Amino acid sequence: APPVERPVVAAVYSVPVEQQWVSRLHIVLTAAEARGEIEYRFSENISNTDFERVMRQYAEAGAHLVTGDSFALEAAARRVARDYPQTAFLMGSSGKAQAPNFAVFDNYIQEPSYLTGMIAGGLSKNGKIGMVGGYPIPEVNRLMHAFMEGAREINPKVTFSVLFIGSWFDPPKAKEAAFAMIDSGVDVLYAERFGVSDAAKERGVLAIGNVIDTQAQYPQTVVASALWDMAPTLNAAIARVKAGTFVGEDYGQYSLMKHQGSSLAPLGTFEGKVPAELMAKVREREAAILDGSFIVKVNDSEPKSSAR
Amino acid sequence: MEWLDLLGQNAFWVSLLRLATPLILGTLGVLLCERAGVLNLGIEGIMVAGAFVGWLSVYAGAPLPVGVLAAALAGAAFGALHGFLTVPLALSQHVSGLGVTMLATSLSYFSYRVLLPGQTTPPTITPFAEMRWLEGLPLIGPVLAGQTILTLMALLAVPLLVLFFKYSPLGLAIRLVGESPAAAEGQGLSVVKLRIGAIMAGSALMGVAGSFLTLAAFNAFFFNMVSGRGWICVALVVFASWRPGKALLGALIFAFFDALQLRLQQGAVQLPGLSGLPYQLYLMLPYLLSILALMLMSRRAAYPQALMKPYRKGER
Amino acid sequence: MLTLERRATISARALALAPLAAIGFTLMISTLLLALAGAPVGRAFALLIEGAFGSRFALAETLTRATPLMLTGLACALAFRARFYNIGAEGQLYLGALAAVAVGGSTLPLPAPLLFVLMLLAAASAAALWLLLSALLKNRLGVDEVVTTLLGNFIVLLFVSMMLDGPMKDPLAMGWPQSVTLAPELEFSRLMERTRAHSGLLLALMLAVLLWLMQRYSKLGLAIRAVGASPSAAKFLGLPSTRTLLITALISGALAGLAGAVEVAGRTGYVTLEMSTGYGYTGVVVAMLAALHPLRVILASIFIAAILVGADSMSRSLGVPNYLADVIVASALLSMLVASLFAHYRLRLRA
Amino acid sequence: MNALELTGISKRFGSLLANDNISLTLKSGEVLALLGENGAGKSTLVSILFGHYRADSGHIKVFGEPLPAARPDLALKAGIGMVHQHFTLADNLSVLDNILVGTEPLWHFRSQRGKACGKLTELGQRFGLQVDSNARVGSLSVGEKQRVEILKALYRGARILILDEPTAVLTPQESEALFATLREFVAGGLSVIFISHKLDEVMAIASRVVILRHGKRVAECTTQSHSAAQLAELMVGRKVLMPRLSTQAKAAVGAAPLLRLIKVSAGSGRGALQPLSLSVQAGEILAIAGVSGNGQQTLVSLLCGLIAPTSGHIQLRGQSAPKKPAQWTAAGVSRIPEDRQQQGSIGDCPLWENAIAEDLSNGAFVRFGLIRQSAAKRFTRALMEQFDVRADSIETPAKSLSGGNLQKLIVGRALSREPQLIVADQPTWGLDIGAVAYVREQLLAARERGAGILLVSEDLAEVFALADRIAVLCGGRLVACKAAAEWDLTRLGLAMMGHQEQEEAAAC
Ligand SMILES: Nc1ncnc2c1ncn2[C@@H]1O[C@H](COP(=O)(O)OP(=O)(O)OP(=O)(O)O)[C@@H](O)[C@H]1O
Ligand SMILES: Nc1ncnc2c1ncn2[C@@H]1O[C@H](COP(=O)(O)OP(=O)(O)OP(=O)(O)O)[C@@H](O)[C@H]1O
Ligand SMILES: [Mg+2]
Ligand SMILES: [Mg+2]
Repeated sequence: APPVERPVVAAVYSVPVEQQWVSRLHIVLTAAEARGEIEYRFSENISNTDFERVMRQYAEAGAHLVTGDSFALEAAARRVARDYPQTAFLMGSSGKAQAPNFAVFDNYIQEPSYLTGMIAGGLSKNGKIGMVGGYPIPEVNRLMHAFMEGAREINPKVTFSVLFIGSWFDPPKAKEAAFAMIDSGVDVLYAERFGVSDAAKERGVLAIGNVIDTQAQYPQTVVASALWDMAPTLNAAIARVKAGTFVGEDYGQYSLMKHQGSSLAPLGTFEGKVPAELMAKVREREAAILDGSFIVKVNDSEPKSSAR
Repeated sequence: MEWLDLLGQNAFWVSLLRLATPLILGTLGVLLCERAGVLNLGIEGIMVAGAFVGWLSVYAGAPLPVGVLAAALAGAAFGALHGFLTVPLALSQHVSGLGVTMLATSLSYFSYRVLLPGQTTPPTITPFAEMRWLEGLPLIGPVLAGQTILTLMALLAVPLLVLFFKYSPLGLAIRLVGESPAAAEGQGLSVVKLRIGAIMAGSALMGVAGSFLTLAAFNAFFFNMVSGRGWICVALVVFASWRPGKALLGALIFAFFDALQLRLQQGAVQLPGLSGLPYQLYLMLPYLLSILALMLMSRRAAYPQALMKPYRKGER
Repeated sequence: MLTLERRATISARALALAPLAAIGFTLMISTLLLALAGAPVGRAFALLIEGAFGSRFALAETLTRATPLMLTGLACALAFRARFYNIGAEGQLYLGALAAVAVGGSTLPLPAPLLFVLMLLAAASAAALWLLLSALLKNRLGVDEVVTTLLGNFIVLLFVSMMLDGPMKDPLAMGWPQSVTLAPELEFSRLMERTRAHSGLLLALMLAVLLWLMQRYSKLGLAIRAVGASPSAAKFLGLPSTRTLLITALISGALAGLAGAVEVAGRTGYVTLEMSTGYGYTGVVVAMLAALHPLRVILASIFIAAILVGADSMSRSLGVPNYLADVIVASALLSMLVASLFAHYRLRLRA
Repeated sequence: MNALELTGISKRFGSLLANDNISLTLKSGEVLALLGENGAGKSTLVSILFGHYRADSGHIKVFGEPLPAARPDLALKAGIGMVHQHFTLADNLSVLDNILVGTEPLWHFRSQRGKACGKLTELGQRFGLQVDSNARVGSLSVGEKQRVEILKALYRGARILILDEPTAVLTPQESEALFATLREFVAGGLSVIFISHKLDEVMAIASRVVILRHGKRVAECTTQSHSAAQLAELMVGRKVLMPRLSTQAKAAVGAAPLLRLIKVSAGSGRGALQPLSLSVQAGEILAIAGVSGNGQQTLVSLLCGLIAPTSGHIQLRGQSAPKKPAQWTAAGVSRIPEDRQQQGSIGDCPLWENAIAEDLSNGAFVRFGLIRQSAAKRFTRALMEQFDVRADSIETPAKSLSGGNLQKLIVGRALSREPQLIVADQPTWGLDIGAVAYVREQLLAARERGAGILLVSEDLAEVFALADRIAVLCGGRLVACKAAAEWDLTRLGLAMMGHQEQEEAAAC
C-alpha cells in the first residue's frame, strides 16, 4: 500500500472499551488521534455475528489500518483481510500472522505476571493464593501460569485456588467468588476481573493487578500489577502504515518487557512495605528477563486449583 | 473443608443472601406482574436500566436512597410502556417484553456512552454499607449484618406481599384480574388500571433489583452486568407457583447452589464426586438443581388463569 | 378517550402501511437520540435503508442475518401455536451447531453429500431431543416449559463451553475454545460472490412453506392448533394431545437445531461460544410479529434483520455510539407491533 | 319513575347487526322478560346495559339519570346487578373472594372477610342459595356457580337485577327458590330483567315480555294476555310443538345391554361416584336426574373416556369399554358435553374444523394425514343447515357464536355420526324453544333408529318428555331407577334431594 500522511485507524472490539484488554488499545489510539497522528474510529461490543461485517465496512470505507480482538473469529477476520489486500490488519489473535497484510499481536505480558507472582508468593503468609478469572482462554491462562510459576519460585509450597465465573462482565459475581476464596483462607488474590480487588479491599487482603494499574482505586490492596502497554505495538504498526511498509507479521514481541510493551507496575503505596530481600529477588529476575537470560514460559492450558 | 462445616459458616450464608437479593427482588417483581395476568420478559432490560439509573443518580451526587428510588422510577417507566402495550392494546406479551428488554438495555448503554464518552475504567461510587448495627441480633444477626439495607428490604417485601395478596382488597383485585379479567370487569374493577398498576409496581421492584448490583453488590456500572439474572427470575416465579414465600425459597435455593459452586469450583469445599470437574459443571449446578427441584415439587400449581391471555373489553 | 374498535374486515391498506408507520415512528425516536448525541440528523433515514438494502453487500448482510432468525422464528411459531412456550431456541441452536460439527467435522469416510445430509439430521435431532425432554417434563410431571427451556439455554451454553474446552476443542485453535472446522465441501454455497449470503436461506424458505402447508392442510396442523387453543376441548374431542405436543416439540427443536447447523455451515465454519447473538430470543419476537404464521415469519425475520443491519451501519456512518442501533431495533420492533394492530383495529376518539 | 330506559340502542359486530335500534323501559317493581331465539341479541343488549359492550348508538337512563356508556363500575354504582349467561368467575379464587372483590375500597389495608362471610351466609339462607363460601369456585358444579353469580349481584344490593338465562342449569327446586327470591325482590320495589328460554318460567315470574328477533324488537306483550305457546310463536315466528316420547322402547327384553356399568366407582372428593351399576339398552333413553354436583359430571367424564373408573368395569356391547375419548367415538359413541365452551368446542378454530374435530380418523375427512377440506366444509355447511346453526360463515371462530348456536353445532356434530350410543349431558341447555324442539326430535329419532341414549339433565320437563327410564343420582349414589311412568314430579324431586324409598335397589 502507498504511504499515507494521517492514516485512518478503525478498531472493532467485541467487548465494551471499559474491558481491560481492549481498553489498552483504545487508550493508545485515542491518544494518537489527540496527537493528530491518526484518525480513529471504533465500534465496541460487536457481536460475533456482526464482527466480520463491521470489519468489512471499515475496510470498504477506506480505513488504512483495522485492528481489534478477533480471537473467536480468526477465520472470518482472515477472510476479510484476504478480500482487502490494500488494507492493513492488526488483530489480537492467538494464531500466526498471514501474508501479505494480516498481522497479529496478543497480550504477551507473562513476564511481569511472573514477577507479580513472585511478590504474591513472598507476601502470602499462609501460602494460599486465589485466582478469579472470566473464562480459561489462552490470554488468561498464560498469565495465570506465569504468575503461579513466579509464586512457586519464592514459595514452592504455595497452593492456588482457581475459579472461573463464566462471564467477562459480572463484577458482583467475581467479587462474590473472591469473598468465597477469602473465606477459605486465601490471603492474596490475583485480580483478573473487576470485582476481585473490591473483595480484597473490603476484607483487608492483598491483590495483584493484571493488564491495567488499579492501585489508585485500591491503594491499600493492590500491591503490584503486570501492566500491558499497547503503545509499542500500535506505534510500530502505525509507523509502517504511514511508510507504506506494513506486512503481515507477528507483533507479539512488542508486548514484551524489553520493548516496554509490558512492565511491573511501580510499587507505589506499597513502596517499602514489601520486604527488601523479596524485592531484590524480583529486580534480579527482572534484569534477567530484560537481558534475555531468563525466559518465562508461555503455557496456554487451563490452570487448575491445587488447593484442598 | 467439609460440606457440613460450610453450613455452619456465617460467611457462606452472608454470601448466599447477597447472591439471592437481586433474585428475590426481581422474582417478586415478575410475580406481581404475572399475578395480574401479564408476563413481563422486560425484566432483564429493566434490571439493566435500574442498575444504570440508580448508579448514575448517585454518581451525579444524589444520596443512595434517592438512587434506589430513581431505579424504581426507571423500572416503573418501562413497566408503564410494557403495560400500555400489553393491556389496553393487548399486544403480544412476549414481544413487548423482549422489546422492552432490548429498549431498556440499549437506551442505558447508549446514555452511558453519550454521558460518559471518555471512560476506560468505569467510575465508581460509594455503595451502601453493611448493616453492622444488626450484629447483635440472635441467630440471624451476623448474617444480616453482612448485608445492605436493600437485602433487608427484599426480605421484608416477601411477607408484605404475602399479606397484601391475602388480606388487602387491592391484592385480591389484582389476583382477580390475573384469574379472570371478565370477572373483574363485572365487579366494576378497571382491568387496565389494575394491570398497569401491578406491572409498574412489579417493574419498579425489578429496577431496584438492578440497582442492587450497582449500589450494593458493586460500585460501578458495567455493560452486560445483569448477566441473565432477569431470566432466572422469570423461571423462579414458575418454580414458586406464583407465591411470594416460595419465591423467596426459590431464590435462596438458587443462590445456595450458586454460593456452593463458587466454593466447590475452587476446591474450598469437597463433596464426594464433585471435585475437580470441568468448571462449567459447577456453573451449571444452580440451573440443573432448580429444574430438579421443580420436578420434585408437586407443581401442577394453579397458575393465574388469565396469564398471557390478552383481554380486550367487549370482545369474545 | 381513545378506544380501539375492531374493524369489520382486515384493512389491506393498513396492513401495507404498518411497516412504514413503524419506521416513521422509530425514526422520530432515533432523531431525538441522534440530536442528543450531537450527530447530524438529516441523512439518518437514507443511511438506514442504504445500510440494509442499499448495496449488494448490504442486501447480502441482511439476508445472512435473516436466515437463522427465520429458522428460530419458525421454531417458536410452531411451538407457540400449540401453546408450548419454547423460549429455548437459543440453546437448541447451539446444540444443533455442536452436533453439526460433531458429524461434519468428523473424519467419517463418507461422500460429502451424504455427510452433509447426516450433518443436518444430526443437528436437527440433537436439538429436537433436547426440546423433547422439556416436553416430556411438561407432559409427565407438569414442569413448566418456560422454565425448563429458559434455564436450558444456560445449561446448553455451559455444556457447549465444556465441549469446546474438552473433547470438541480444535487442537489447532491455539487454546481458544472453539470446535474443529467443517470441511469446505460441507458448507452452504454462496448466494452472491464475495458476500456472506448463503444457500441456508433457501433451506429456511423451503421449510417455512412446508410448515405452512402442514399447518394448514394436515391433520397434525389441526391438532397442533386445537391443542394450543383449548387443551380441554382437544382432550374431550379425542385429539392425541400428548402425541401432538411431543411431535410439536420435536419439529420445533429440529428447526432451531437446523438454525445452528445453518450458521455453522453457512457462516462461521465452526462453533464458538458467542456464535449466536440471541437468535433464539429474537426468534420469539419474529414468531409473534408474524402472528405465528409461517409465511409471515419470512417477512418478519427480514424486517428485523434489515433494521438490525441498517441501523448498525447508520450509527457507524454517523459516528454515534453503536448502541443506538439496538435502540432503533427495539423501538422499530415495538412500533411495528403497535402498527400491526391497525390492520384489525381502528382508533376512535370519544367524547 | 322508570327504573331503566333504553332508547335506540344499536350494536354492530362486523357485518352483523346484533341490536337494531332497540328501545325499552323497565318499571320499578316489575319483572320484564326478554325473549328471542338464539342469537337474537338479548345478551348483547344487556351487556350494553351493564357496560361490557359499548353501543354504536342509543342511550340509557337509570332512575332518570343518564348512564355513561361502557362503564360497568358506574352501572354497578347505579344499582344494576348482572348475572351473565356464561360465568364470569375466577376458578382459582374462593366463592367469598369472587363475591367480595371490588365491593370494598381498594386502598384499605384489610378486607372485612368475617363480616362479608356473615352477610353472605345470611343472603344464602334468605334466598335459598347456599354455597360453601370457602370453596374454590373451580371445584363447584355448574349449578353452584350459577348460584355464586346470583349471589354476587345480591351481595351488592342491586336495585335492578339482570339475569341472563339464570335457570338454565338450576333444578326446579332451585329455580323455585330463585323465583321466590325474585318475588321478594320486586315486592320491595326492585326491578328485574329476566332472560330465559323456558317459557313456563317466564309465565310464572314475568309480568311483561319484550321479544327480539334478528336484533330487532318485534313485539311486546303481557303474560296475562298471552300464553306460553303464543309467546313461542311470536319468538320463533311459527308454531312450536315440543316432541315427546310416544312409543315403547323397542329393545327386546333380555337383549344384551349396549352399555353396562358394573359396580363402577370413580373420581374423588365432591362429585365422586360410589360404586354403581346401570345399563342402557339399544333403543331406549335412560335419563339421569339429579341436582348438579352429585356425580353427574364424573359419570359423564367416565362415559366420554376422560377418566377411568377407580373400581368396577364398564362394558360396551359386552366388550370391555375403551380407555380414550378417541376410542369411544370410534366405537360408535357420540358425546354431548355439558361445557360447550371448554370441552365441546375449540373457540379459536373455525366452525368447520370444530365440526370434524372428532372425526380425524375418518377417511371421509382425512387422507394420508391431510385434511380433505372441501369434504369437511361441505359437511359443515350441511350440518349447519340441518341444525339451523346461525353464523357469518363456516370460517367464523367458534367462540363468536352465541351459546345456543354453538350448542346446536355440537349436538349436530354428535348426532350426524349416526351413533349407537349417545351420552348427552344437558343437550338443550340454553337453546331457544325452537332449537330445543329440534334437538329433542333428533334424540328421539336416534332412539327410533335403535341408538341407546344416556341423558343427563336437570330439566325435569325434559326428563319426563324423553326418558324411557329415569335414574336419580344423589351424593354420587344411584338412589333410584324406574321406568318413567312410575315417577311423578314430587317423587322425583324427593329422590333428588336424597329421600330414598326403602325398597329401591341401587342398580338399574
Ligand atoms: N363480542 C361479539 N363479537 C362479535 N359478535 C358478537 C359479539 N357478541 C355477540 N355477537 C353477535 O351478536 C348477535 C347477538 O348475540 P346475543 O348474544 O345478543 O344473542 P342472544 O340473543 O343472547 O342469543 P342466545 O339466546 O343464544 O344467548 C349474535 O349473532 C352474536 O354472534
Ligand atoms: N365475536 C363474534 N363475532 C360474530 N358473531 C358473534 C360473536 N360473538 C357472538 N356472536 C353472535 O352473537 C349471537 C349471540 O351470542 P351469545 O353468545 O351472546 O348468545 P348466547 O346468549 O350465549 O346464546 P344462548 O342464549 O343460546 O346460550 C350468536 O348468534 C353469535 O353467532
Ligand atoms: Mg342466550
Ligand atoms: Mg345470550
